[in-house]
Amino acid sequence: MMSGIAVSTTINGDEVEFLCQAEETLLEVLRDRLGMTGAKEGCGTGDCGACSVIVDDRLVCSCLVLGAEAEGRRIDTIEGMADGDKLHPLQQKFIEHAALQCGICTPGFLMAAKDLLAKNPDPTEEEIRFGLAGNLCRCTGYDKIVRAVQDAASVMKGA
Amino acid sequence: MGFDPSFSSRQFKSVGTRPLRPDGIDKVTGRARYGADFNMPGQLVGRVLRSPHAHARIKSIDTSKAEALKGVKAVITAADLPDMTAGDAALHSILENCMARTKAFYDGHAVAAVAAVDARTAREALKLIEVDYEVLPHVTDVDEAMKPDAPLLHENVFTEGVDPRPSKPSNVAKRSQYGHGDVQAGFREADIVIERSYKTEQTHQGYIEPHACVASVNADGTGDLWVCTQGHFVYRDQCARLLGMDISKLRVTSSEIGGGFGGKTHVWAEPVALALSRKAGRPVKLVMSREEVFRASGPTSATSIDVKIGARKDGTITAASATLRYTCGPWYGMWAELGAMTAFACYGLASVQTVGYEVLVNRPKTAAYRAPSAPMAAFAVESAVDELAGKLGMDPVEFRIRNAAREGTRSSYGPVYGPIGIGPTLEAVREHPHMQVPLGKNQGRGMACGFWFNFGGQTCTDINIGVDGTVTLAVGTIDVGGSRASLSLVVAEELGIPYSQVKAVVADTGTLGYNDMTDGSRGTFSSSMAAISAARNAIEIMRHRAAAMWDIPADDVVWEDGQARAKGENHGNLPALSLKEIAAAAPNTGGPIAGHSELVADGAGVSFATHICDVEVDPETGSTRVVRYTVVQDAGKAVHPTYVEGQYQGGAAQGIGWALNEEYIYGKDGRLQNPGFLDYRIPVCSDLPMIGTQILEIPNPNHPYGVRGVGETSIVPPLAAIANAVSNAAGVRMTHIPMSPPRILAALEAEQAG
Amino acid sequence: MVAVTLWGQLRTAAGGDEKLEVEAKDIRELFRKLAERYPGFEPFIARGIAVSIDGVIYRDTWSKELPQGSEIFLLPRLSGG
Amino acid sequence: MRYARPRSIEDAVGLLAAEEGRASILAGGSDLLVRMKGGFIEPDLIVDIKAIEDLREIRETAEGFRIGAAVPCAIMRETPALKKAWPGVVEAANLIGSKQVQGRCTIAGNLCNASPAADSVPAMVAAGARAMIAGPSGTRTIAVEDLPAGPGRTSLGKGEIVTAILLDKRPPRSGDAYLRFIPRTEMDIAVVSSGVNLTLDEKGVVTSARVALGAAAPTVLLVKEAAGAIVGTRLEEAALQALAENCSAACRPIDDKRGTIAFRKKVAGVMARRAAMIAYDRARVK
Repeated sequence: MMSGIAVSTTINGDEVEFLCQAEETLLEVLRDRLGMTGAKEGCGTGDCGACSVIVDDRLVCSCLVLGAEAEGRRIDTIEGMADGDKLHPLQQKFIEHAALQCGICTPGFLMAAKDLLAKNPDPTEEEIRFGLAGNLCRCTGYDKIVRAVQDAASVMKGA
Repeated sequence: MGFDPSFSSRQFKSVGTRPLRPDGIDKVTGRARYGADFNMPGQLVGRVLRSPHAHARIKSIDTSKAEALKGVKAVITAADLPDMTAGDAALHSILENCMARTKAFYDGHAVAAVAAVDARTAREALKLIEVDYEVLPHVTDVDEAMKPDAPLLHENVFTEGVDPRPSKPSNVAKRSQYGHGDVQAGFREADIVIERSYKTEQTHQGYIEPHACVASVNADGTGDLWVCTQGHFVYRDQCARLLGMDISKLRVTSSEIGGGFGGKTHVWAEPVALALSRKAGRPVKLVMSREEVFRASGPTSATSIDVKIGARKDGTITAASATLRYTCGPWYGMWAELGAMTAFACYGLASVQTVGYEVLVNRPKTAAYRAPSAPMAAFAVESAVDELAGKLGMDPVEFRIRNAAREGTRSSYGPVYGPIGIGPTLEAVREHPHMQVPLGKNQGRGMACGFWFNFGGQTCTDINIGVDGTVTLAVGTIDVGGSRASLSLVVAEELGIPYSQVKAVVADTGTLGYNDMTDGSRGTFSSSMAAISAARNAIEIMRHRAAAMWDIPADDVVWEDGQARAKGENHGNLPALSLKEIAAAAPNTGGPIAGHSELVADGAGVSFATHICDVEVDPETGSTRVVRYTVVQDAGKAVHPTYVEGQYQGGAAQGIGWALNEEYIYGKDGRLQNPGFLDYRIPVCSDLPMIGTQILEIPNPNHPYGVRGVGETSIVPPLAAIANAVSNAAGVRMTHIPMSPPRILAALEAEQAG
Repeated sequence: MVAVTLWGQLRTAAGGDEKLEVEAKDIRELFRKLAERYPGFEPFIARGIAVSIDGVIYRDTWSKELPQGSEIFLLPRLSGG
Repeated sequence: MRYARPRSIEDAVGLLAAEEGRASILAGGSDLLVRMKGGFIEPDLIVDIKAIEDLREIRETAEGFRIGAAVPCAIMRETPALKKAWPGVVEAANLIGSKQVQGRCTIAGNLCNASPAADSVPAMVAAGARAMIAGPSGTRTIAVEDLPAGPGRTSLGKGEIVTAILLDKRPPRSGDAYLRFIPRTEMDIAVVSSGVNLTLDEKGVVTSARVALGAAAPTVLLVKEAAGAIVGTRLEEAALQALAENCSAACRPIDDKRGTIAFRKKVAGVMARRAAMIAYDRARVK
């Protein structure tokens, strides 16, 4: 018997429908059913932030959300962060400041930084560091990530 | 054509600048594809069944129920991976680690694997595999494992490097020894002698990307493997040998890599995926969970180290000795030996002796972790050096400057040093503003030095010049921290064209010659040497093409600033030919223009660093916060300074995590208790301050631009720098890494009670 | 003629000798002459011997020349992380 | 496994009561999905309660605050009146997990997961919070400390759901605070923690107090002797010392991968002292 759950939702502004099992997470749906491999699985238990997406303006770990819960929600992923071919200021500053080395954590960090600046356009260094504490990075030591977010904040404030 | 790698100083136009990396946009838009982001039509999901026991004989494995489950397409055990290693012990240990053969040697050791139509079926199938284990006594502690009555992992291991050869098997696989002079006499000469024992717990590289691959083997013996790796050529050779395939028939494509730090330098589950694919006749995607990465990939050694150092009142060290015991997991590796070689490498010592013991334990197979074995040895030595300086009433930097190795010093691992950078890093630290910053309440400052060998190795690159004059550089070393940009800068410099006209790619094993593993900080060092050689070969061809275009002898053509120029009085009026013009005429002057290089990059030259660290210790809880951190390291020549800073900061951050919170915690049952990022605590963003960096540039005489490797050294000093800072902040000398709050609080209370 | 110093474990394979005089122009000839003089060297050469020439370590290039008067020191072949 | 998203409490209770297999309630999911991923539980039915409007609201009435069981902790921080009245409960709720978890996790879920180291529970116990429960045999209300029955076990009957957490209005010059010890600065489970809630008279003397400890016993401890040590005082050093000693004496911690018995005993007292001082300062301000 068909045990799949039919879900219709909005991802990066586009209407999307999919079928998923009850136990499938939103991360598994994005990556394995919808081919959106921007969100990464670093741990599967909400401890690393590499799978961060934004659901109804709330930053969440997509590995701790069931696919079925996406019904009727608005989901933003890294694939929708740029405006066509124009990078978001955070994306541009992450490249300029070498705020990434291997880059596996970068999609998650960009989602978290976008959410942070949306709620606090002029954060202190400490507010940035605590705001991004849910995203692990093993390559950079975080220094250049914080500087990139500071730079992007000033650009976005100015714009 | 002989390539001369020796250094010649020059004014750089591209090298030393900070352009944006070519892979940046894909990485910030989510388009970059890592190991788990690749799929093939008809692929199956692979899952591995792992031993729940630390040590057990495998009496039988019944896979019949699993094979009968609907949707299961293949189930394999060691029987599907016959031993083709032909006496190569290192490769046999890799094979046995991929799939247990007679015994399971650690909690998490692979014993069987399935390939099924989806994850749910694969999970069910694993539960249906019945393994008959005979549980054996286990040992996980490095010192316990060395005792004569300790549970024995192998019946056939007799300690190597001991004369006469022992008659009884033991868990000590090898003893190694280094040093010179007479340490006993040296200690008698000393006014003060420090003797201390130190322990460091096992840590993991902590790369955020779990191991992942897609394997596809066809009936005709050809195969494809898409995998995150630090060396796809080495993975190809290892997988082909383990599966009995022709090397040329297996093509391995390196995906973007989500961090490696030495942990992706040999195969873990890739041969299993290939074997599953061969048996099922369909591609298989095998992705490790985070728990599997901790339980069954390659953490570094847990260690137990004794250090003894003697010095005269005038601050001269008269003798130093160390005994270093490192866990290797179930199979021998050169881990304690590397510790024994690097322990005192920063110092010029009249008498020094280091002895290393490789100890087999029921823990996962030890793999390299960024300057493998050096951070633990440096923690012990630099802590003892700091304590000795204190007892002599000398400033720790001055004491180190007085005893530092310099050109002509006999190193503690044998050879006499050429020009080296330890002195300059120490002087730079002495002058550094960080040393003048006032300290607050409960705060302390510490510093420490670090040494690492750098390596070169077999390297191959191709330069192909497009008909529009833009250049493709194909390299075989993988790019984690921006080396594609650095290598493009080198090619732009040598060809004399703008960086924007060079695009670097990491080629797969089918399209480029063999390249060694990208380890030993060799990425930029080796591939830049090969890229320069390839560029010079391309220039040689373009000189001849220009000569053909002008119809003059090639000897009358020189290459300057990206152009061919005719020299000599009777060619004076010929206008220079740009690379673009030469490329456009290529179809008529002999076909595509390319420059190849196949070489062994050698003479990497050793690397030194000195770090400064300020910490604040909460005396009521033993919690330590890093307040300020500075890295001073010699890069020879920083090709792309921003990315060099990134290596310094990343290494320091891993060292800080190792020093304060990271450790493998085993229960009495020999099972790993914290296989996850919740309780294996790597530093988070709010734990760290900004990390200051100072790049010294003392040219490496054996590289055309003076480049040295920079990737590993930065992890060596932090353990000791933080231990010394904690000692100055809280007055307790910590000898057990990580210096977790419970350990510091216990030390503080013992101090007050004592 | 070059003076070659052996590291600990290699000394036992050379019957205790620590410093040797060898007539060799490059690393290939050095290894050949050593293997002839000490059969016990064979497994070490197979597993890999690195050659330090005036402090700089060469791990693979047999054609590397051994300049007269330079310090030659044999070491196990190392790898990094 | 099946997934259901009822629109009313009655439907939710009906689904849970009717399920023969194992049913789990999904609010934030940050505990449930981790236990499922780890293979510790495989529910046959998941009842997602986030579509029940009544459970998604924070209501302030004359009697105090009613926090719906599906209200994410992030919303608690964005509710000024709640933060002003109960800073301790809100800061405890906001320490659960990362910012990504905060957008979904709930204090009711934190309570029902029954972990001895749950961050919000010591603060709720100190605050004298109560849990509203709906079930097949109607609704009932119990003190939050009576809900956890041991690590991972609750006193809820089959088909019962926590629908809200109640925080009663309390006298002026009251203040509460929550502190926990973690080795890092974020993302860790509490090694040991303490919630303190107290009320002062106009001269700044403590008239009533509740002191709770987390990760110091199989369930959150309400340490009466510790509260007694500060009632009638202005938290002079002697009173704080007695508070700390009582806490250390009362706790029955274990050695585990996060901390030792000796460490938890000592630091329990330190956390309680520091939390009491913060609560006292907050009470004086009002």
